[in-house]
Amino acid sequence: SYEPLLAEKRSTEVTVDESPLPDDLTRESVELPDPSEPELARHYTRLSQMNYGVESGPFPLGSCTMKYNPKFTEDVAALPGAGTHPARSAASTQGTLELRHHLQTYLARIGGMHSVTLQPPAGAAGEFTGILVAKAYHEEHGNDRNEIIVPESAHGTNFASAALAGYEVVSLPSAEDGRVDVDALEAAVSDDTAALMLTNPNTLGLFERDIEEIAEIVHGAGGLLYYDGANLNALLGRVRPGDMGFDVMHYNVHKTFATPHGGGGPGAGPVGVVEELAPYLPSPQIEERDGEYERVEPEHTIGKVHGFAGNWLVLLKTYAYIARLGDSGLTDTSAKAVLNANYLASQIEYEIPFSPFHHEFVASADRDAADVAKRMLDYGVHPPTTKWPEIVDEALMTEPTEAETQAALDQLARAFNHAADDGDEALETAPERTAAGRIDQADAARNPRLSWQALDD
Amino acid sequence: SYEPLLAEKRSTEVTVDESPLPDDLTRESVELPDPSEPELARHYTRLSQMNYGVESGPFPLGSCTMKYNPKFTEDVAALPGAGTHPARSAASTQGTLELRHHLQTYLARIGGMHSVTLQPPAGAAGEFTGILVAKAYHEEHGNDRNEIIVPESAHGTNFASAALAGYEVVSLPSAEDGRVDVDALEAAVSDDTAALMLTNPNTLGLFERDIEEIAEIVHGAGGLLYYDGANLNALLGRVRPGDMGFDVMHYNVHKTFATPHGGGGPGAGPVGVVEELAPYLPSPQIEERDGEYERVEPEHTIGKVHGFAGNWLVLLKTYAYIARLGDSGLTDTSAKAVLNANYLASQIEYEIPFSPFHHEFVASADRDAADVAKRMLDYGVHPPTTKWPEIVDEALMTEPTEAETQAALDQLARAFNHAADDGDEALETAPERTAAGRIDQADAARNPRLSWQALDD
Amino acid sequence: MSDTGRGSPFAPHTDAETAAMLDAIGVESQEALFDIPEDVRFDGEFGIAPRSEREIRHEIQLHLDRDDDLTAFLGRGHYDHYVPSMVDHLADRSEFLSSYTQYQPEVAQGFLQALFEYQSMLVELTGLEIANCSMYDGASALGEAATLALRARSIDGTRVLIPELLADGRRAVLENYLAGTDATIERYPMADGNADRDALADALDDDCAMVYAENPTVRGTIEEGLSEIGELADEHGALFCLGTDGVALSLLEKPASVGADVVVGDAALGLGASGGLGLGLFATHEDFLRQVPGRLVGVGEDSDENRAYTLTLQTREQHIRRERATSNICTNQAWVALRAAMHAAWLGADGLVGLAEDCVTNARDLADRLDDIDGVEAPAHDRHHFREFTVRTDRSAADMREELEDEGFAVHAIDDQLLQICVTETNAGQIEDLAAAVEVVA
Amino acid sequence: MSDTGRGSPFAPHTDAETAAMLDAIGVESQEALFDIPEDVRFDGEFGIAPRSEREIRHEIQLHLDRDDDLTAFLGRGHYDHYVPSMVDHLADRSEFLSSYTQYQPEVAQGFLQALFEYQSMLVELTGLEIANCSMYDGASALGEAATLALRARSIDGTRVLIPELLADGRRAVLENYLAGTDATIERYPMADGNADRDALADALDDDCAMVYAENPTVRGTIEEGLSEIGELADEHGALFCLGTDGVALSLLEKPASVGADVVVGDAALGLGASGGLGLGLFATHEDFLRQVPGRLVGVGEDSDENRAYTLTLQTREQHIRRERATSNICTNQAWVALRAAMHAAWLGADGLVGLAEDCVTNARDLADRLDDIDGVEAPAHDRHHFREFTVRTDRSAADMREELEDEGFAVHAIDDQLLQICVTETNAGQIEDLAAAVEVVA
Repeated sequence: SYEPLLAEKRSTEVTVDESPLPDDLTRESVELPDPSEPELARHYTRLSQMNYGVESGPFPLGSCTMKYNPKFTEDVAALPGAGTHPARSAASTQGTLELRHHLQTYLARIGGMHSVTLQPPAGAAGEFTGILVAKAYHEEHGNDRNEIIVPESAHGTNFASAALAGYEVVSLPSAEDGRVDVDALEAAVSDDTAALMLTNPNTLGLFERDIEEIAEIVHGAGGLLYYDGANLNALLGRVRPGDMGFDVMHYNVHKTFATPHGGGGPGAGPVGVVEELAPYLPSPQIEERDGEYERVEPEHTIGKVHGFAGNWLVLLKTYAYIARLGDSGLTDTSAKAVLNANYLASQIEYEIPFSPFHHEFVASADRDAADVAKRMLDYGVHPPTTKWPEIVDEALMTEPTEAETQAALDQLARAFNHAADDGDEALETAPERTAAGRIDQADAARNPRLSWQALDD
Repeated sequence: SYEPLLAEKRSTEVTVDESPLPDDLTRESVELPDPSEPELARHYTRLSQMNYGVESGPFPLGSCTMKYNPKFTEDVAALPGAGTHPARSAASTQGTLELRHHLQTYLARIGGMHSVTLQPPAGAAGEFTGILVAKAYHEEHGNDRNEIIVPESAHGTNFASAALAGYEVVSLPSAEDGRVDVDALEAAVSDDTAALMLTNPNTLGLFERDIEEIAEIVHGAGGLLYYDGANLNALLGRVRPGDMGFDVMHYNVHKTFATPHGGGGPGAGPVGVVEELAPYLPSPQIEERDGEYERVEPEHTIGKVHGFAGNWLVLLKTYAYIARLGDSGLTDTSAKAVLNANYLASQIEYEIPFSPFHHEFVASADRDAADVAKRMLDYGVHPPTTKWPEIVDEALMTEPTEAETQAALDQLARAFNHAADDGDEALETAPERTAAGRIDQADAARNPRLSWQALDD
Repeated sequence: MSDTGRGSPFAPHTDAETAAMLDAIGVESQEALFDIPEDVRFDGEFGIAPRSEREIRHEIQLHLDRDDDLTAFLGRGHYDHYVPSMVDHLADRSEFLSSYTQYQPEVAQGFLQALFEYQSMLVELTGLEIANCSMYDGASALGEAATLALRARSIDGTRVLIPELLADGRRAVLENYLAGTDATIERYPMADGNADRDALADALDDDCAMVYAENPTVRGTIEEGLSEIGELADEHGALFCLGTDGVALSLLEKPASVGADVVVGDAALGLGASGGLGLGLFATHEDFLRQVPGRLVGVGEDSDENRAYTLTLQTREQHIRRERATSNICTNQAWVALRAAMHAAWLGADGLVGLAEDCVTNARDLADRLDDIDGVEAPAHDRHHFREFTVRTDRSAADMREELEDEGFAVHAIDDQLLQICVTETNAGQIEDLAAAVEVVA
Repeated sequence: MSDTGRGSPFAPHTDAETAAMLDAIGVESQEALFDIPEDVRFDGEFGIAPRSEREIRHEIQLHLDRDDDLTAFLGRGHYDHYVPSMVDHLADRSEFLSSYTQYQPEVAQGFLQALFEYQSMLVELTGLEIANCSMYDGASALGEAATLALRARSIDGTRVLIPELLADGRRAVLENYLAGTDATIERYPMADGNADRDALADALDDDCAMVYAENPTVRGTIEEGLSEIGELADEHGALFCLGTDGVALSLLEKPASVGADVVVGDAALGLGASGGLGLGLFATHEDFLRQVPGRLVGVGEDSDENRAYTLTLQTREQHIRRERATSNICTNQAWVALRAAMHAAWLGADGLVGLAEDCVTNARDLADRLDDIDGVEAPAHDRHHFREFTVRTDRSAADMREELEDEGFAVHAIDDQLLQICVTETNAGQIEDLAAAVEVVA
């Protein structure tokens, strides 16, 4: 399957000459593809056929939580009036503000937090926001702290977000059991510690059982505890970050609350904080007074992390999803996510060095994990995340999510097991049943061609 | 590619025992598939992947007019309030009635007719309606006529609709040039002739150049002239059925006005009539009086041909399409439909016995046309209509429509020509690149299994 | 793309391409391709201005805004059940929506399987062995049932008996379907909303081709003597045609178990209030296999001996059999059938039965509530009801209907002193509001 | 499917399946799989009642209905251009919408190609060699441009110069992006809506890392001395970052031709008014290739030597380079970029330029119309305008804004006696209505 580039179909160059502006304020010409609507429809239909989504089959990408995106949330976000201009006055958008306020409240309850901002437009933006809030808190309290501690198995964004906020990143090695090494943490904390960033269950799917002790250590040193919400979907209704001692957290709405990943966004990364940190949240917060909703600037706000009001339509889908599930559905979501991960693990012939895991597990491929992944494509499923976290040799980080049936998990297990049994050649030449064969990414990076203008073949 | 039946995935039998009704009024149990929404989404996504639509590629089915269905018409039909209950009062649905009235007017102008009913839910229902109108007209005028004349190359529905209305069908053979044999027509008409049904251009794409003489003959015998609108898309803006002498006609909105075929409906088959026939139209008609729209019962109405108000949402798409194109777009549509058919014909290595054709042509395969069609599937396009009309040996009835680009026509031509050049074995075993191999339809008919309950394999 | 007025926005040709193509054909101009005598040529204008997509959406919205914003408690054959979002999203995939009738099954397996599943669900719901892929609506399905009865070898007679109380649309369409035959239509009496079985027994004789009954009836009453009607029809060699709908089927007596030979009706699934657009159900016994109107999907094998789906028994159809076809139907409501199957599968047996049970309890609750209001009596018939019921009024029903419309509610006025009211899950939340309005106008 | 309250409707497990799976795992219960110490366990409730899909749609509609139905003439970085239906239908295909970042390119060729096409269109529009797959919005793109300037080896200095007149959101986000650096942000003066180039020349020195200017400016004026700004920045070794948008790019001076090193902004394509959700543009020179934040799609070959697309240069990214990454961005706005590319392709060069020209003439027409009204002067700046312009008012602008809201129109009040008004094709039809309302309140 091959689909020409739009520019290879039909392209028109338009000369800008009779514009309503003086010539010196305008460009000379623009060239863009100019297909008819029927051609465009076929173009994008064909491209979609060369793309794998959650509705194409199992998609057990560890730490990404590729679950079904309920269709009705799309319709809700497309309701007339769902997306107004963000500069509309509060008085004229009471309904929208009420929805935002409800969502703040829902998220606060789910996370055990006091206040929630909806502004960060993605999980990493949420991390950055949370760290800025922590920083502002420390500065307001005269604390001069320049380090953030991050377990080495943490998501790369943790490191990058802390660095972006101007912190030194202290990487914390794991203990033998795959969890935080409490002694190492004890050694790492100091007067310089602004915060520890932690996800729980961690990226091995293990619950940090020492979380109370960890919190005590960090808090004892005057640091704050940051919760990376990437794995919150494992714990819904069973334990809340706030109850574990976390001071600030972000929610990944496309992971926990099933908004679509969209091939890489838009997402949303609301941030929840305990009461002490609420005055530092971005501006504005939505508050209710006597049934009226207002945009309020928190006393010590860090300012803004998005030019407008965040990715509102994504947040609206989040609201709809939470409302659909309610307490019982949210609680069941985690139960079934954990059940599915454990069932799938029981059906595959791979070593899984660390357990008991929850919603995801990391198997060891015992050969090149990337090859295993490519071969799994040939068996009609999407492979797990590969080669990460590095604590497991040739890692296959696997998260089936609650949305899979037993039959789909069995299908996945067969793909895992066939790939384990296949010979080296089959693996190295895989995939062979996909729209493209194995792509040489190193070569593409050596000779970057990033636009059709850069192609001369 | 294979997708299990829904019933093979998961099925639940529910016992009806604690219903709010006495047991003797209820059934005992119901068993239905019970997949989760994620499973259903994958099921229908996979089924869609095993189906070819207009956005999958060229679709030159002769006489079916598979052109691009503009997306915005779908959104128009999905507007809140677009589909109210058909029993709503006229007073409370002035906007909807106004739209219906506008559409009646548009269609009347396009067909050169006096009045139009929107009620028939499909083209064949339109034929039936038109013939009933003609019948009622004759009855009202004391004419006892029991024959309808239909050219042998006409669509099968013409025969069936006339028969359903209780008429004897007189089949009229074609002249050597593929058109109506005027002498034969002259011989066929009589005091028994209620009407002649004709499509123009006919199914060979030929314009019935003798149409004025034909009309004179039929009218001279006291019969009416019925226009089958299947090929109206060739003539938009160049000649109108009313101007050619037709008294009654139907419009195929999914052919001429690009509403989606939906795999076999819903369609709509509005019927237009000259002034003399207007009193016989189905009830109600929408009429405007002093800016108010009313449902009116025509004086000698034939009654109803649909339980409610026809396929309204399809008609609304029709309205949107006509409004988008306007005079210039409608006129261009026919120009490009005819251009495309003639261009494609110029690029293929097949004999085309009859010309000059318009929006479609009938090529002769010179071997089994069905085999040629199956082989064309392997070249990634949909084949033309095969083996009909029978006046051409091993007919390939081809209608590319105006929506195809020159490049797509060239692709089609290559598929035609490759299939012509391929050996017998390649043709007989085709298709080999489709979701299913060649299906033995005769065998399926010999042993009809029409439900999953009838499967025991 | 964005401009209007220069031609069809859905024809892709640039001027250069048009010129090149004309050149390849060997003609001078597009117009030279038209072989139309000068004297019939149209040189006028339609007077239709092209508008942009945005303008049309706006324009149509303005029209629709002219409709009053009423809460409709309307039924009588067209029902507004909530259709889950999933149905729109999946049925709108262009591979389904923009495909044709499945004449090339090798590239239409998806739609064929979906229709096969639709047929199968209807087989389960009716208990009959055969269901087709759809009729236009309940009315045309009834018409087709009657023509089937007239041509079935096993059936004599030309009288078609229909209930005295029947939706006008169904009756009128049936009359037209029988206009080309020598059949006569006769109405049999009803007693308190249901069939008067004694009167029906009197009316029935061996010259009857078909007896038609409905469950629920047009007034929403649940029929209580269906087996008896089935037996009566059987005794006289008449076909027993039962009218119902897709939701009622899941709860009420199974048609096969009361002797129904044909089941017709509107699906009431897959589309909500849609201005009349619906889906005609048609199921029957395998005895009538070769008499069935419309499309049938069957199972066969492909060249690799894999299960494959195909349209089958097409020799019944108009495109092959022409004037001797079982029906003139060609385009049917396939896409709506796809939607109805999606809807039913989404509900599952549990959800569908639950929906049907709500149709009983919501109607009962609303009738009880209205019955407390002075000046109205509900339900007017002492029967069990499904979705809808009639209300006897002291005042003129037509006046009350109009006044209720002013209060924001649409109901039927079906007689001088009878209203009819239909409740589904989509308006059940406004039962109290309706009752309050009835109190105002009663 | 239809009921609520028994668990997740999106988890497919029947009780029997759950039991069988637990059995296969070898545990007694679902809860036994949770390895959570008792004392942190949550035994409360969220207090969130599950609702049906239908109920939620209704509930959210009721909320939205509480918003006043105003015609918005609002802009300042968020613009409501009409998005053709086609974009929704195709972008909503689940293969796009429910896919992940393209880490397995062999099954993501479609999205990768679409993003590659998006990058290419941005390359054409900016004249720069590299565009990434998206930033969150114009504000974050500006922030990322500043951090790029600070880490680019070719650039010294830490001062970042921004226009005195700038959307609050952009300035505030920029401040946060620079909070972790030693950079300082300084504003340079503006003259009659455009950059005061003399003042800017005075402010610029070799300790500047970046000069930021906008075209059009936040007040809608078209900048007249961009080349001069570009030269000034170049002279002092500072990066010249130009803020603009996807529509303006098609008509106004090409950024590369005025010496821009980075182009940022909101796309203004692919989404209309969306409560703030947008798409951040980011394009730059190939010199900065290894400093670019965000995702890049490149062309390579697959094992059959066919052209294939893949994410490339990922060693810049956080998931590989962690704290040394060029940015922390991971999830971006890929699906909006897909939509923007669809929208631009649908318009074509002709349509896009036409749309941009309408942005000039509509603003001019509306300003002329308003200027005739006593008590207001429009435009307040003697400049050419794009989409929006400011209006000097005799009365309090805040009061007038509020009164216009009562008349059904939303405009900006940006100063004691300045309104700002933005017009696109979606509200151009109401220019006269707005003018009439301004007459009432002026």
